[in-house]
Amino acid sequence: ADTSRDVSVKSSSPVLAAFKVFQQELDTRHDKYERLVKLSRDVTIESKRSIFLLHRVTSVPNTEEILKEADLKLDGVRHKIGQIAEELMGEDIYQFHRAYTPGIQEYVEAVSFLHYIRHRRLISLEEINARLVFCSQGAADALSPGSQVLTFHVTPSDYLLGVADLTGELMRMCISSVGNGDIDTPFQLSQFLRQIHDGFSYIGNTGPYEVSKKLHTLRQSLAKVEDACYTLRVRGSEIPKHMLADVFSSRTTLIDPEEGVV
Amino acid sequence: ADTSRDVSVKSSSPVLAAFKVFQQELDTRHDKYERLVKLSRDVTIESKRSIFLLHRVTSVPNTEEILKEADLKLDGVRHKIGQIAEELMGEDIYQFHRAYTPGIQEYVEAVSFLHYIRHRRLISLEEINARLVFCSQGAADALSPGSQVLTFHVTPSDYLLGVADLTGELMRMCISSVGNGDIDTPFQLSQFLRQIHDGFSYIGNTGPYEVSKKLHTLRQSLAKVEDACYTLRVRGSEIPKHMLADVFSSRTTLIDPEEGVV
Amino acid sequence: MSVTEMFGYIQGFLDVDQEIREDIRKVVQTLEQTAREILTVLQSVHQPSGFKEIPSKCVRSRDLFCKVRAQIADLKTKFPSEQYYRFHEHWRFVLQRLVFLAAFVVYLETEALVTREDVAKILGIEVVREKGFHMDIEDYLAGVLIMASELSRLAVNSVTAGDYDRPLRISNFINELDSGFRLLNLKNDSLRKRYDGLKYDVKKIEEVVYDLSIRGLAKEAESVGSK
Amino acid sequence: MSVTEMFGYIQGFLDVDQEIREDIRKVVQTLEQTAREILTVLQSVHQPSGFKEIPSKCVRSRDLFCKVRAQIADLKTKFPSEQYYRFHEHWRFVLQRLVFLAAFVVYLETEALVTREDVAKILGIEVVREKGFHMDIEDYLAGVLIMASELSRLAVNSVTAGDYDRPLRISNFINELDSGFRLLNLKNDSLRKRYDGLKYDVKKIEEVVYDLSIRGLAKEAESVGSK
Amino acid sequence: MSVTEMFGYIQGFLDVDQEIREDIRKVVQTLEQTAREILTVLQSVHQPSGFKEIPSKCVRSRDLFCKVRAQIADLKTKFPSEQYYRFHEHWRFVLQRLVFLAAFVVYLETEALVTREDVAKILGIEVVREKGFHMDIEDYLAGVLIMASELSRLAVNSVTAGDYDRPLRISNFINELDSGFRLLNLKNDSLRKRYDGLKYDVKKIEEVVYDLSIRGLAKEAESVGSK
Amino acid sequence: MSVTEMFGYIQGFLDVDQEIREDIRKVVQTLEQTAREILTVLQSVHQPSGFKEIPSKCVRSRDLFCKVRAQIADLKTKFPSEQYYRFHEHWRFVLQRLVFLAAFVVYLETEALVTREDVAKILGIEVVREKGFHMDIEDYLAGVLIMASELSRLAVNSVTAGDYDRPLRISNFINELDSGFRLLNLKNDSLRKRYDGLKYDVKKIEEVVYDLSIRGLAKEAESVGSK
Amino acid sequence: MSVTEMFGYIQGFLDVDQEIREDIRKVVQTLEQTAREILTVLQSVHQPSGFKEIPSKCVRSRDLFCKVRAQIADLKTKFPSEQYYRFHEHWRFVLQRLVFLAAFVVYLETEALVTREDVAKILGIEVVREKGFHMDIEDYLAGVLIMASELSRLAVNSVTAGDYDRPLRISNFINELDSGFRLLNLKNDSLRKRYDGLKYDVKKIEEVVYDLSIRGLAKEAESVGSK
Amino acid sequence: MSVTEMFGYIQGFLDVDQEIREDIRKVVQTLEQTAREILTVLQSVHQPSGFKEIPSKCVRSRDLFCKVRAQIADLKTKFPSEQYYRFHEHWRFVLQRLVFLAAFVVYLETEALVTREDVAKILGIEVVREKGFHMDIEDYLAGVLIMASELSRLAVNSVTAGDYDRPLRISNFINELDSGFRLLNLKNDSLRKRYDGLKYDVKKIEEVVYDLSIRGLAKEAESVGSK
Ligand SMILES: [Mn+2]
Ligand SMILES: [Mn+2]
Repeated sequence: ADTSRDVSVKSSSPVLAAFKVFQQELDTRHDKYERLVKLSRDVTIESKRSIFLLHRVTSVPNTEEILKEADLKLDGVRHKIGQIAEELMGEDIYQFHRAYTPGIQEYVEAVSFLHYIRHRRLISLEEINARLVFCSQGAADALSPGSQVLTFHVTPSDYLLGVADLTGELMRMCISSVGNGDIDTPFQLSQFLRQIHDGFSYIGNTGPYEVSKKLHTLRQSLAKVEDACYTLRVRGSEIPKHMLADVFSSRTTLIDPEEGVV
Repeated sequence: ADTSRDVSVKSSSPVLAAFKVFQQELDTRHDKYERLVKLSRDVTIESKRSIFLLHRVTSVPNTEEILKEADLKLDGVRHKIGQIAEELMGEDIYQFHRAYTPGIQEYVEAVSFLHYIRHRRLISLEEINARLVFCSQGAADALSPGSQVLTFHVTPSDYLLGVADLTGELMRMCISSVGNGDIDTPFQLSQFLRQIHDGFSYIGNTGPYEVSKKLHTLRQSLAKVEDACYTLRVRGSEIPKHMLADVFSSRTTLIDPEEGVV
Repeated sequence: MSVTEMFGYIQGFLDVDQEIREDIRKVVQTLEQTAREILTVLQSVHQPSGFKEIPSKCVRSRDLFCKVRAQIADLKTKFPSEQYYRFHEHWRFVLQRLVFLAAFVVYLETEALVTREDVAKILGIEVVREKGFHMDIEDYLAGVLIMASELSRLAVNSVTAGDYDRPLRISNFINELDSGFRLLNLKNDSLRKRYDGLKYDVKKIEEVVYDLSIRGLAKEAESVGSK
Repeated sequence: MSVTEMFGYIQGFLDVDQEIREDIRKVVQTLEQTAREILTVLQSVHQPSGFKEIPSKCVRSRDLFCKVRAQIADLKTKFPSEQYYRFHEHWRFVLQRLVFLAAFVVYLETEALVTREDVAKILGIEVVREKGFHMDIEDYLAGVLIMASELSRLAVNSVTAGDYDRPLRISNFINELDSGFRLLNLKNDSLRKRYDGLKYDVKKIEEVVYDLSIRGLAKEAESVGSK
Repeated sequence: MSVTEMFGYIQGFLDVDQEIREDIRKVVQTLEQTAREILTVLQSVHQPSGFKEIPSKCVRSRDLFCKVRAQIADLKTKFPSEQYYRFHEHWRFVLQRLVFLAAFVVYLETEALVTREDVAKILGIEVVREKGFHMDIEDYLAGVLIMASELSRLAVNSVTAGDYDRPLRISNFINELDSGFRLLNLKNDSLRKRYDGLKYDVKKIEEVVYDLSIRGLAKEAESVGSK
Repeated sequence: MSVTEMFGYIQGFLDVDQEIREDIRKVVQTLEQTAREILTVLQSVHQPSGFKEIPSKCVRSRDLFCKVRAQIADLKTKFPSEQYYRFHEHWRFVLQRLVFLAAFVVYLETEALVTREDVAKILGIEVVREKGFHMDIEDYLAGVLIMASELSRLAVNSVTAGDYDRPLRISNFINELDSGFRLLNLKNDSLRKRYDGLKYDVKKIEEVVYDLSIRGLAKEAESVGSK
Repeated sequence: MSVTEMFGYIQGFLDVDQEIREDIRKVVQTLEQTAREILTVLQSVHQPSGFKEIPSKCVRSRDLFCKVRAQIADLKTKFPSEQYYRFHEHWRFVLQRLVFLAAFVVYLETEALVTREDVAKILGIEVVREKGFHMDIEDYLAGVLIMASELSRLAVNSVTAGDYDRPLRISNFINELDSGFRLLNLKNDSLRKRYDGLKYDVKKIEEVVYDLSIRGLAKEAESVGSK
Repeated sequence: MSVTEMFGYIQGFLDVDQEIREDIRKVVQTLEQTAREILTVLQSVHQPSGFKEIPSKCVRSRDLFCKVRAQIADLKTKFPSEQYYRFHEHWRFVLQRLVFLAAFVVYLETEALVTREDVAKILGIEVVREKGFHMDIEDYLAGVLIMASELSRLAVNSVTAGDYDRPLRISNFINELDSGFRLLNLKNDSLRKRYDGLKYDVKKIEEVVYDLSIRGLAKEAESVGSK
């Protein structure tokens, strides 16, 4: 008799039939979410490794080689993002956004770092998205010219959050540059970081909540970079004029404090 | 001249050679950690689904069918745990423990739930571990009789944490049982839960830290189950004697309050 | 594009986003107001005197759902339809309440579970995501669970009002619902928590049925219970 | 096995675990004491007068490392060797300090980076995990980074003591180390944080070298810097 | 004005503020003491023997409210009346308790909801903010909700004491209160949370009525409900 | 005295302090162990079968309290008695648990509230601070509140075990306790929080008494309550 | 008055309150926008090239403060002026930012501390509470402390820009400010915390002055300091 | 004794405790005021002009310490002397500040580390706990560490003021202090953390000495260091 009550629910019940559909729908949704989480973790790890690789540019003679290697690594990451795009095909991307946002933010950080090193300017959201266009895998098999094109759109929020993290890497690069006797880069970086800082100040609390949290770290990074430039300047003030030409010919920025920097 | 300083570090440097080895060692370690995290997530999800499946036993006539289905599902989970064991072969398992402990705890929860439903008692750590013996994949290919045997050991802590979560599922089962007119199960469950509760009280704060956190939830679950038994008892006290035989013949436990329950 | 331009460009996005959210919030407030009105109408069924008036209360509620449909129609105009989940949190709460109210009306009218399709029709929204503003499945389920809890209250108050048959019918209905939910694999989220509450509703109703049956107040109880 | 027996059984495990940890804690305390003694010996190299005594200080430290080896030998007896990572947290901190001290002594003696093998020998432990109590790679790296920071301090104090060559040699050494670390992919953990600190050490030393070179106090500086 | 003069001047302001707060705190402590005394008097209504003594307990409470009025009169002298909201947090908690106690006394006396005007009179304060120390509306509502929870307890204890009519009357009263609150569009967080608690009180009382009705102990239920 | 001498001297002081704390920790661990043993013995009273064995369980607990007294006697030797509050935090938690256990035993034996004097005797400590290791008043109150919560659980389980009288007696006892606490002007945060929990215990037990009374299982309720 | 009427009446009050808050929020948002604009203008003074443009930046900021005054004038119309502290939390944050910006502009113009009177004038508000929307003293102090931290950044960037005199003047100014704050007996937690930050600013600026002075770049330091 | 009597009795105890705490808080406030005054006097030594006035500033501080002694004498009367640790938290913070101030005065006068005995004398308290209100050893150490950080600031400002010898003497003093602390086996968390800060002070001062030495401004460095 224990289970007698329940037997009255016939298995032919329309309620049960409906819930069987729900079951499948929910499982499908959760499975997709889980696959996206895994893809996102992969994207995160490889992006981080690209960033480590890029930090080597301050210590090697051949910058271009490293940039190419990083680009190759990021090609792999883009391939993974292509898989994310595949999963999201026909979906409302915001439904699964939480699953893959950490990976995308890290990718933005990596790709904007590479872009800064190469071009000394901030990559735009469009430039990032322009490289996230893929051929749908199904269509790729057919090799048809009209094969389906998949595009992945980084959201402005993810872009902002990635750029906020970028500032930490730029600060590291600045300190390394000083350590390696490179004097132009710190001043360039302080200018650039200040622009980003002012940009974030301008956005203020109208942006996503996580930005406000990262703002404090951004300020600290900026302070470190400004301190580094300050140090370069005060120590540069002591350089005896006669030593300039022969000893540190490359350190032109320090020649004459009165001329101003940049 | 920017990068001149660094060029002095020759690529033949023994320091660089050593660090190249370190690089590989660290990457290998992190990659393994990451693979274990992913396996653990799979184990968690499938274990959770087994638990949902097992909750259906209170509402269907054929319990055994569900138990078999759950066992089959858990075979899949065990296969995944086999892959974890494979990854850990020859490693210090505690080095990667944090990567896979959530999955293992959830598996303990699922398998002990199944065990309780079937045998009405607590599965032991040995019984759990006894089913986590695998043939190493490499050896399985060779089909040699002396193929390498892999064993996975659930730690006492993971066992405890899994059992602590089990109590939540038992509470749910208890409430469902009352709702389905099953009166024996709640009293059985309250006895069993009380034993587990007393066991945890006995261990107290000598166990892992997470246990103390779960103790509060355990107490609440016990209170819910004790309340359910209390309600069964007080409402049972009203039953008119003449109705007993014909109406609720199966509800023997309620026949005579004076006879005591258990 | 300079850094300043870039941030200006992003600020543009953020401004639009803020405005959309502000607009949504306003419509959602009107929806909440209407939902409270429908609830007030339906609450009277718990009163001893309210049982006879159930049909008329349902009619009144149906009228108010016209207002809901108009408000949701307004809501739809506030954002691009394919970005439903971007703003989901804003209306999630009220939509679940509305599903509950719709399901409750339908139950009172027909003693059957409203289908997702019917709810969608009552609220004037789509069933399938691809077609536009739709009935998210988890919100539908959450609304149904709120109704289950209301029904356990109704079972109790039916007895007070002297209606001894209704609890048995509610019991069967809720049991069927419970069986349905058992088929689902839920995450550890708010829906799971609500579903745990369903067990208590089932238990409460079972207790009511038991109380009636031991007092011989419900002959059907026996037949239902023992078959 | 009854529930009570089961919990008794588990309690047994936990008790053993507690005892092991208690034992480990005690030995680790003695290790910390010895580490502080070695540090006191080595700190004197920062004094102007201390530079001449470096060799004798190194000898004294080497003596104290005998004590370390005995204490670690004792530590090894406290737990099953294949469970190194179970108790890792207990000695992690002191082991990193000891790596730093060993690396510092070796640097003062030879101006070279101590290898993982050498550190292991100095501490009386294994290099490879499989062989027993070993030198975890991240702890080795952490210890090396602590030393780097000590070397930047040494560079500063060398100048105060009138030794203008040492900073240049330290600079070359630290640069090599920095190149090594750039090869690694670190996680966002304490090692990463320490490595970030290395950048400041490199920067500080570069500043010292710069100060010397613009004053013509270090002719080698030029040759190193410009090649 | 020099910086020093300016800061000396500012310190004067800060001192005044500190003193005011200290003074308020002291009076609030005496108010809390009196509130506890009133509560002790009223708690006895939950005792089986206490039901007969309700009128006398109300009289005693009314006496103690004289003390409350004196203490609040004292409180008013401690700060400029237009700065009510500057120091609101200090007395907010105790004032809500006092509203609860006043509302409870009035309910016990008349079985009706105390109006904000009446509470203000009982506490010796104003209704309208412009006139001085007044009855903040959210504090009034919070106090009423505390009373609702006390009434659900009273319904339970009435049955224990053999009074089977009171729960029905409480049920009607609480239902009316619930309808009233449903009219409100609450934003305030803590008030909203308290209001959510009201649903449980409603349900609890309905279950008490159910228990009486199924046992035939509440024949009046229907007649009361339909009037 | 040189700096080195001075710090050597200070280290002596610190060592003594640390040794004392280490010693205290060890004794406290054994106390916790014994407390857990007593708890295990007493928890069996919640078993349906346990009710008959209450007297024997009390006897067993009393035996274990001998062990407690010996351990506390040991604890006292670990530090100068006038430094009680210096090390208070070390034993505070376990002492509150022991007060709870002692109060629970005394309640099970006599159904009365253990006095501070009696607790002191059971634990082998002083009542008055001046005389030595004593029963801190807040710890005593905290222990009593833990017991109140255990009693509400006991009331529930008594009914399950078929003992319908005990809840009524517990109800009266808890009400008395509640009145007592209402006399106190608690400032202490953690104690205040625990006291808030008492309200739930009171309510819970009242509901048990209600359930019994409505079913005519508690005819004595009124007579007990009105004496 | 029926309960329904009463609650309808109360809803009126609540609606007014919510509308006021909604209105305030909107104006505060525009204020925040303007504050961010002023900040963007003033932040350019940290650019090496920005130092020459300080006067023009101040002029631009002064222009924007017109907008601020208009917005605050608007804000004042949103609520009765004697209820300042009821809604204080809404504008507290932005007002502190505006004080900072005003203080910064005044410092850049005159190298003096803005008085509370001047801030009030710049923002178009009152000094004395009795006269209307006024400058709360703690908000004034908080804004001044934010400026102190900005000045330590300015000292650093002045050097980078080749201006070696400014840091000395900033140092004297900050020292005077620190003395001023030392006169205050701060209780307010958030203000106290901000004040602790001032110590770091003082130290940071002293180190800048040190760096200049040891390189002979700050010959004026002594003369300024000793006047 | 009835429960009511017992709780009334307990309330007595609680009242006494609260009064004591209130009294202590008041005296501690006056102590904080005096501590701030002494700090203001001593802060001027960081000014370029302040160096000549150090002796007179010390004299003024010594005068203010008379006031401190009177206030502490007052504090002692507020509670039984053997309950020092019961109320320790109340004065701990201010006492550490006073130790810092006393140690700073003594350093400025003699360039030596104040002993615990001397601090006790300056503050008018005991060294040994048994004799009454005494100088807790951890508070003494904390105060000394605050002074170390102040000295690193003084070293920087000495250079600005043109005093190039003082930094060298401070460097030697701080190194000695560091050695002293290295003898200690610190467990205490907050003290350990402060001690970690000492490393930064040591490093900072070494860098000041470096700056002097590389510019030939510190010829005495070596001779001082080698004595
Ligand atoms: Mn990063
Ligand atoms: Mn679970």
